[in-house]
Amino acid sequence: MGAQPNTLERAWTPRTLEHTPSSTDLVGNDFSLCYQCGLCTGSCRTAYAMKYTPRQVMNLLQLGRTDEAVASGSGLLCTACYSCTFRCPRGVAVTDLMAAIQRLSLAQRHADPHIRRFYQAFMRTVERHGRFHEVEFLVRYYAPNPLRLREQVSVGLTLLRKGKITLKPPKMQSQKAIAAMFRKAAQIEGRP
Amino acid sequence: MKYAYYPGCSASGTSKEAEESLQATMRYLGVELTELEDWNCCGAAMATGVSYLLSVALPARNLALAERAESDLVTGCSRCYLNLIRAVHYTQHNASVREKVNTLLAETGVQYSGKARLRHLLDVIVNDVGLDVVAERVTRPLDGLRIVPYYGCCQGMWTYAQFDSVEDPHCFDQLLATLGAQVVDYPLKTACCGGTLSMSKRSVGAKLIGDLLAAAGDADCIVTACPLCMFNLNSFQKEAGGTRGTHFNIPVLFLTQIMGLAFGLPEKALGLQRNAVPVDSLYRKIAVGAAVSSGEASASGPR
Amino acid sequence: MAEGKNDVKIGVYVCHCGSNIAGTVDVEELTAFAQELGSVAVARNYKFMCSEPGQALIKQDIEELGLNRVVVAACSPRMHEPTFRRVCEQGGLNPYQLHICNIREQCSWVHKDGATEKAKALVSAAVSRAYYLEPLESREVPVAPAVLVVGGGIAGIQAALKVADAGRKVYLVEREPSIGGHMTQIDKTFPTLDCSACILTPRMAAVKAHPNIELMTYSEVVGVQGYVGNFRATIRRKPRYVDESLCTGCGICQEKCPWKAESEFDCGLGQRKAIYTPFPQAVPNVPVIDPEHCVYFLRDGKCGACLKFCERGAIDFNQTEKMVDVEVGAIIVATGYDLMDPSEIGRLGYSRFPNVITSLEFERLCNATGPTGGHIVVNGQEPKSVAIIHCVGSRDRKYHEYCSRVCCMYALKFAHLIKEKIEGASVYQFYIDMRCYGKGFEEFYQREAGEGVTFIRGKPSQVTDFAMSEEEQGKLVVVCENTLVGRTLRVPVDMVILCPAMEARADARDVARLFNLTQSADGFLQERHAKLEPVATANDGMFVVGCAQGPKDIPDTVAQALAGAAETLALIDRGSVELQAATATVDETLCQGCGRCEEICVFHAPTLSSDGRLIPVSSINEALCKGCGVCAVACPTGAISIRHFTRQQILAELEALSGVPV
Amino acid sequence: MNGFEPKIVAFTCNWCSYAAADLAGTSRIHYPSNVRIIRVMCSGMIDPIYVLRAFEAGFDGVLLAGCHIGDCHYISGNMRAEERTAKLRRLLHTLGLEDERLKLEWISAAEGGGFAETIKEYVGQLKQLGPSPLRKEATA
Repeated sequence: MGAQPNTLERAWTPRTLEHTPSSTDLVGNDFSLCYQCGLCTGSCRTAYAMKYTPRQVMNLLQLGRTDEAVASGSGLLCTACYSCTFRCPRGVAVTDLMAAIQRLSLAQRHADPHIRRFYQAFMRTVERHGRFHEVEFLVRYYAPNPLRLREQVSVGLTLLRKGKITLKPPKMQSQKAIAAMFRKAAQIEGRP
Repeated sequence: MKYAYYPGCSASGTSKEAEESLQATMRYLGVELTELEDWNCCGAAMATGVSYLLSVALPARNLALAERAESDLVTGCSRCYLNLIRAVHYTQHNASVREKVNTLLAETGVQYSGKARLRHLLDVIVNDVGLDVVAERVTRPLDGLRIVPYYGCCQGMWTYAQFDSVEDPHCFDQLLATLGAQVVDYPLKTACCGGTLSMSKRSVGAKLIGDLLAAAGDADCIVTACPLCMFNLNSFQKEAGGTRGTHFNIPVLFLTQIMGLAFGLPEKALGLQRNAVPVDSLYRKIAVGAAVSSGEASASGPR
Repeated sequence: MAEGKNDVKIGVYVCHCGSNIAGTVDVEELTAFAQELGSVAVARNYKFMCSEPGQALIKQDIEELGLNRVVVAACSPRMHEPTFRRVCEQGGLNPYQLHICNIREQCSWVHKDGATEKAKALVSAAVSRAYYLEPLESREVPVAPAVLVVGGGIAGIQAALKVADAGRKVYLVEREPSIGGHMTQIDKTFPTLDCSACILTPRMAAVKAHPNIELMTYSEVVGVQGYVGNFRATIRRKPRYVDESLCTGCGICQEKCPWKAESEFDCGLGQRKAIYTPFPQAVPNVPVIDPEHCVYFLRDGKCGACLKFCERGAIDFNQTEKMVDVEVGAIIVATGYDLMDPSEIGRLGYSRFPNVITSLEFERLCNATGPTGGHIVVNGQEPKSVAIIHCVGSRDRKYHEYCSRVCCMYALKFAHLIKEKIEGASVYQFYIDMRCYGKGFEEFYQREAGEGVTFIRGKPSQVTDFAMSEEEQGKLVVVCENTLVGRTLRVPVDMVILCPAMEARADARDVARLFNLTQSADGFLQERHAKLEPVATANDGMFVVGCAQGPKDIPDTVAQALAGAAETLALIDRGSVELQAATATVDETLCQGCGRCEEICVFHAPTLSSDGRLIPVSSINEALCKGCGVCAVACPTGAISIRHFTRQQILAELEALSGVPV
Repeated sequence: MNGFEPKIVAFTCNWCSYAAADLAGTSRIHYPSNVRIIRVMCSGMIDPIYVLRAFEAGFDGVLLAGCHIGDCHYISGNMRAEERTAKLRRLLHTLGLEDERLKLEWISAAEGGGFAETIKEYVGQLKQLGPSPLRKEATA
């Protein structure tokens, strides 16, 4: 019993998967149960664009080559639709594991800066207001190179014209508390 | 029927029309929704990318609020629903998660014990209100409208809600049929719309959306059970067309918008003027259809 | 106890077991310690107590020192209790006055420090328990020299024939109108490809012809009482509405019957009449009338074509169900399996697309006696490309965790049959792992690979008719990751064959309850020991064989069936069975006749009887009692106790244990 | 707790848990020697009296072990044991004994390691808990 650490324990060492749930935090089984049937990949709409398919990512985790999975950026393409997790014949929490990989990629410099900023901008906005605020989000998102804002112009304008987005941020009472929650989480998960 | 109601961010912003129509139709059906006081963002698909704990705690806080209000929580957004049901499930089945999440919630002065029951709007309409009642309230049957029911991928987690088959759901089809529409058998009914990839990774997001729109063929419109899907399918038809060298121009409505139409509610109340892709084409069709069928519609009415 | 305190003479024998015990436990110290314990006449230690000289030592002491209790401190009682009981008996001591003290498995092998101390505690506990041991007599009861076989599939048939050949009476009960089971529906059998019917039907005929076999088809066991060696089973014989003794099986009735229904035998792919035999070679070759579809029953008295045309006058619409009781010494349960309904897995489109079929349906399509006369056609045409999907509901936590063990092989067989029957057809095997473990299996696998079958390693996520390209138009598309390349494939085909899991019968729970058997987690009936008692069950005299016990192929099924036959023969040929001696007893002076014991005992051993008494008292049928002690604990007045596990004995052991410090 | 060694008695059913203990032995999986095993035919045979008397006699913990639900050699003896343990707990509670002091575990004949783990774990738990209040009386 538990003589030498299994691939799971090795893969979850702080160095390789920091800011991620420990295996016990996952609901569903860890990747060591994966038998590489590929049902996850077959069920995944974005797998075609991934360097490593979800199944291959599970395999890399099994081999303890987490860094490689992280570097591939495959996690960044997961839309968290949970089809893989729902269907997995071994009950592996594939989506949460992809999310873990995603977190690690985002925590690293070489992650696609575009996507990286997207996540951070979104969460920062929520941290500040407790709710999402389109305008502030877009500003944060495109701050570094406003020119790219062009991408969203057509959408943005429609939204404005149709009166769906407003300049004034949403109001809720517990904004401060939400921010505190964010700080606590960072503290527990040992994030900067 | 009384519920605590969780609008979610996209419903109160980018998909206002969903919210407006939802309020209007629910009022019309006698469903009492009290907006959850001081609700917060569920974290969408973003929270998991930054913090596992927040991805559970953010939705959990809303459940805790509902628990305090001692009522079931209803949401019309599948993405929010997914995050919420995920939080229910994870806190239920994992003590260590529950504990950590509650330490976070303590910061906001609430705790979640798993009492509050979570419901999806579709669930409420089909099972609490009941299709028979819906049928009774139809005044403008959608005869001749060929509609694509797009459930969206967030079905995936519905398995925990247990009110329809996850692999091959039907409640939405039944609902639309009840409204008199001709329901198109849609092969991608539970395929993911790509969520926020449409913004963060346009090349991929647009392709996913393109496939969905193409699969709708020559249907009159697509109806979604999720404001976020609705936003995607509506707002990126140009980009989506680009990925396959075509032009899309198909109206995409939220489920309560189409219901409202069948109930004969005023277009403004349903926020139809806000839809990115104009829906006028539908009015014409229904008007025609109604003229023809109104006679036997009332005759064959359940009452 | 008859004997007074000083009459108790206990001998304690400490075994070194080479160094297994002596290496960790100080046997000398232990022996000395034992010597000092009350009522201990002698304490010795020896290198190997189970050896001849070791045994002799004990015998000798019993004879010379007049020991009347023996405590052996050695290995687990599960190991050598029988050995030392024999020793006691040979020495002239009642075998039940022995107590084994486990100082190997549960002491010397699992502890370093404190082993000797623990050993002392265990020995002193053993001694104080031994003090209260009482002599027991194990009784013998005669065995009814007949066997009941439940289920007439290949397992039941083989078991019945073997027992009958040994000259014993067999009652073979089959639920369906004919024996034969699933095997009759199968076309060819892997890996030898010999025709299933060709090897099975002679056996079916043999069953019918055998003087020692009483065949009851269209019948079900509805009740079982009694115990090993003496079971009484009640069998419900459903009305056939055809007199078996008169019918010649000429078939005119089926010919003339104007009313049709879906054929169960052909998995609903074909039709049968309202009066029918499931298939031509049915045994018995006597039709049954299905009242669900027979117009004579539906519109009372109308039709009756069969009645008119039957020259023998065998048709009897007034038949009613009959109950038959049989006395048997042993029962073989061979109730088989169900095939999982793949429509549960919506994404594979089973009930949605007519050209998605199950393996069993394909067997019928392939079979010359099948609805298409053996031509593989779906939607009216021959498929030019076929996908075979493995592990549908098997090896999948959401359905069945286990492997169904036969699919890989019959999938290969299918590939062969398709290629044989359809010129230039392409066949795709969607597998996770190929499991070809049996004799000649791997060779068959190679052969199929050689025949140009395409193997795609991956579990398909979807079967859809949604075409995304020209070549996909009007086809079924199997979506799957080719895991060996790491890319998602879309494979257009004309037909999809699913290999659904073999699962426990829908009524397995009822069967388990009826025969008092246990089910394993997967729902199949459970054998007593996975390795050493593969067909025996927790219930003495009951045996489970074939797929009722778990998924298996024909060779394994037959092997089990014959094992079952051997077990039952070994049992009934002994002529008598020894009954468990450590049973419950009732102290009638304490019993208040509350009946709690009667309620709680699943073996129906206790019964309340008030012959002449004011209040009834419980009495135990020792033949039925398994000595589990559930009643003893339940008894509010403590009137019931379990021989060899009396409260006195266990409490004595407990007290002594607490005496020695940790 | 300064070197407190809890005294544990385990009632194990002959078919599963006792066999598991044997398996732990044959596979040489070591565990603390604090436990004393009493073999009964079935967990359904364990009389509440035994448990009460065990505490009276100064044991710090009592372990009842049987086959997993569904595997009982006597069909449902272990279910009876489960019911009784629940009742017994309430009683022990009124006697001022902590719930942990009475442990019910399903350990199959195949779970030698599981048996050892259970004991290790349990010894740890009881060390945390300290000596049984009744034991103090017993020794006092």
